[in-house]
Amino acid sequence: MKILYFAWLRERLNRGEEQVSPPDSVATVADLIDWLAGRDEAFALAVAKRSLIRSAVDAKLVPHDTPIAGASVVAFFPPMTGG
Amino acid sequence: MKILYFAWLRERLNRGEEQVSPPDSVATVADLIDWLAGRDEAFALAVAKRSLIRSAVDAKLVPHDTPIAGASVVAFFPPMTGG
Amino acid sequence: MSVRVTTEAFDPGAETNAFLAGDQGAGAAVTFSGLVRSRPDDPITSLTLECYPDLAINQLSVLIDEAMARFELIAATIIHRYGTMTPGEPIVQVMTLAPHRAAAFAGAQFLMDYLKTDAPFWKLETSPAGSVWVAPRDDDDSARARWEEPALASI
Amino acid sequence: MSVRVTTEAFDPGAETNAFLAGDQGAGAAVTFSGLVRSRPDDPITSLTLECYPDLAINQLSVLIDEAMARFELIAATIIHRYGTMTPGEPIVQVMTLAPHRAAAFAGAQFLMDYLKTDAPFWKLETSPAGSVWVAPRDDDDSARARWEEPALASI
Repeated sequence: MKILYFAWLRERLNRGEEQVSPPDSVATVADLIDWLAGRDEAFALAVAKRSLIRSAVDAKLVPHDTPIAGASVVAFFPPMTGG
Repeated sequence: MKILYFAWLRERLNRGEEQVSPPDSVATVADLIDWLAGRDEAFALAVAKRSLIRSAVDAKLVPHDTPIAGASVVAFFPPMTGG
Repeated sequence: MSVRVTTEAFDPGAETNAFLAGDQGAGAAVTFSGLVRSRPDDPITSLTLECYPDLAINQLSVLIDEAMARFELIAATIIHRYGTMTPGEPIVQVMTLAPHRAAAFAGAQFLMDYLKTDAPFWKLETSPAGSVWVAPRDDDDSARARWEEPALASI
Repeated sequence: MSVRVTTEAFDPGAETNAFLAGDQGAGAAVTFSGLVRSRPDDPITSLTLECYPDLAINQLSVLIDEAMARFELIAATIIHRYGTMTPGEPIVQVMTLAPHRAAAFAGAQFLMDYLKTDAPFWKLETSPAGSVWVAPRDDDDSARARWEEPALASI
């Protein structure tokens, strides 16, 4: 599974993407955030305020309770400021 | 005093402008309409419904109770349909 | 700000670019273009706009001053054509520039709403069946009415 | 309708003219152009937009479909640039075509309001003092909220 990071989240993690292989117990986006936070203190700090983190699964914007079974790409990013 | 007519009012009168010399008793735009109607049946018919007639004095849109003393140009026209 | 009342055709995109060239660090620009409409079920051959230019310039100048002040616009332009035009040709263009989009949109809508009822143009539609003067639309009056305030009673 | 997400600069007026060339007897066209803002009292050197293009195209496509249906638009286009730009450069352009002006204005405002909060772009402002990520504006959330309906919950 590929993970993408954007904007200040990317900067704070010092990477734009990474490959991860979470265990089957990681069922939702929220589980994935918890799992990533458990293995990386910088990530845990950056996502401490979960309400500031938006997520997309396979290029679809989704809430954190969305299942990730079968997903190829999960992206995390701050609130968007387009336009 | 020059009088201008526009749109269907111009068409119905078959003229776009004319010179007139109303007597001093013709004090307002409304008086002028009455005076013009008194001398021209086509005009009287065209302005029968006064609420459909807009007026301008010296290129300023004005209500019918506006004085015309000293005016050089008075215009009459239907409701506008710009844009 | 500027007002142009003309029988010459104008190029909508070129006008927008010329307007944007005056950008002074503003963030938002709105261009409204009004085109000669022709529906397949009710096609017209041409549209002729009659105009009283002296009054048009006076009315549009008051209107644009009001819009500049009311919406704190950085710039605004009105171009209004008259004469005979064919379907698809631009009749009118209103452009506004503001620090934020809400003001730019509101300013352009305000200008168009007043222009429809308060600018001395009259539309004559020509189709194979003949020519008819376009009647004022009731919803143009109600669109104008939503901006109504004592300050504008004189326009 | 079309969505374009690109690092290439675009020409606002040329885009408007290309859009108007598709006019099918429509009467009203609105172009909104969002430019890199720089105020004299708080000048910026450049603005960098980061983008997640795959998601941007998906989000903007859903949004434009919704706008077309909701406002019965004849056509709509969104162009959104990303990368590094200088003050005055166009970032975004939204264009709508409709039979009447109210729909063209509402469609363009709807697209911009959603685009501000729901399109995956992030702004980094660079000034002599350094670079800062632009925070979301509360009034962007309230601008979006005014269109809120169950049908849009999924966007």
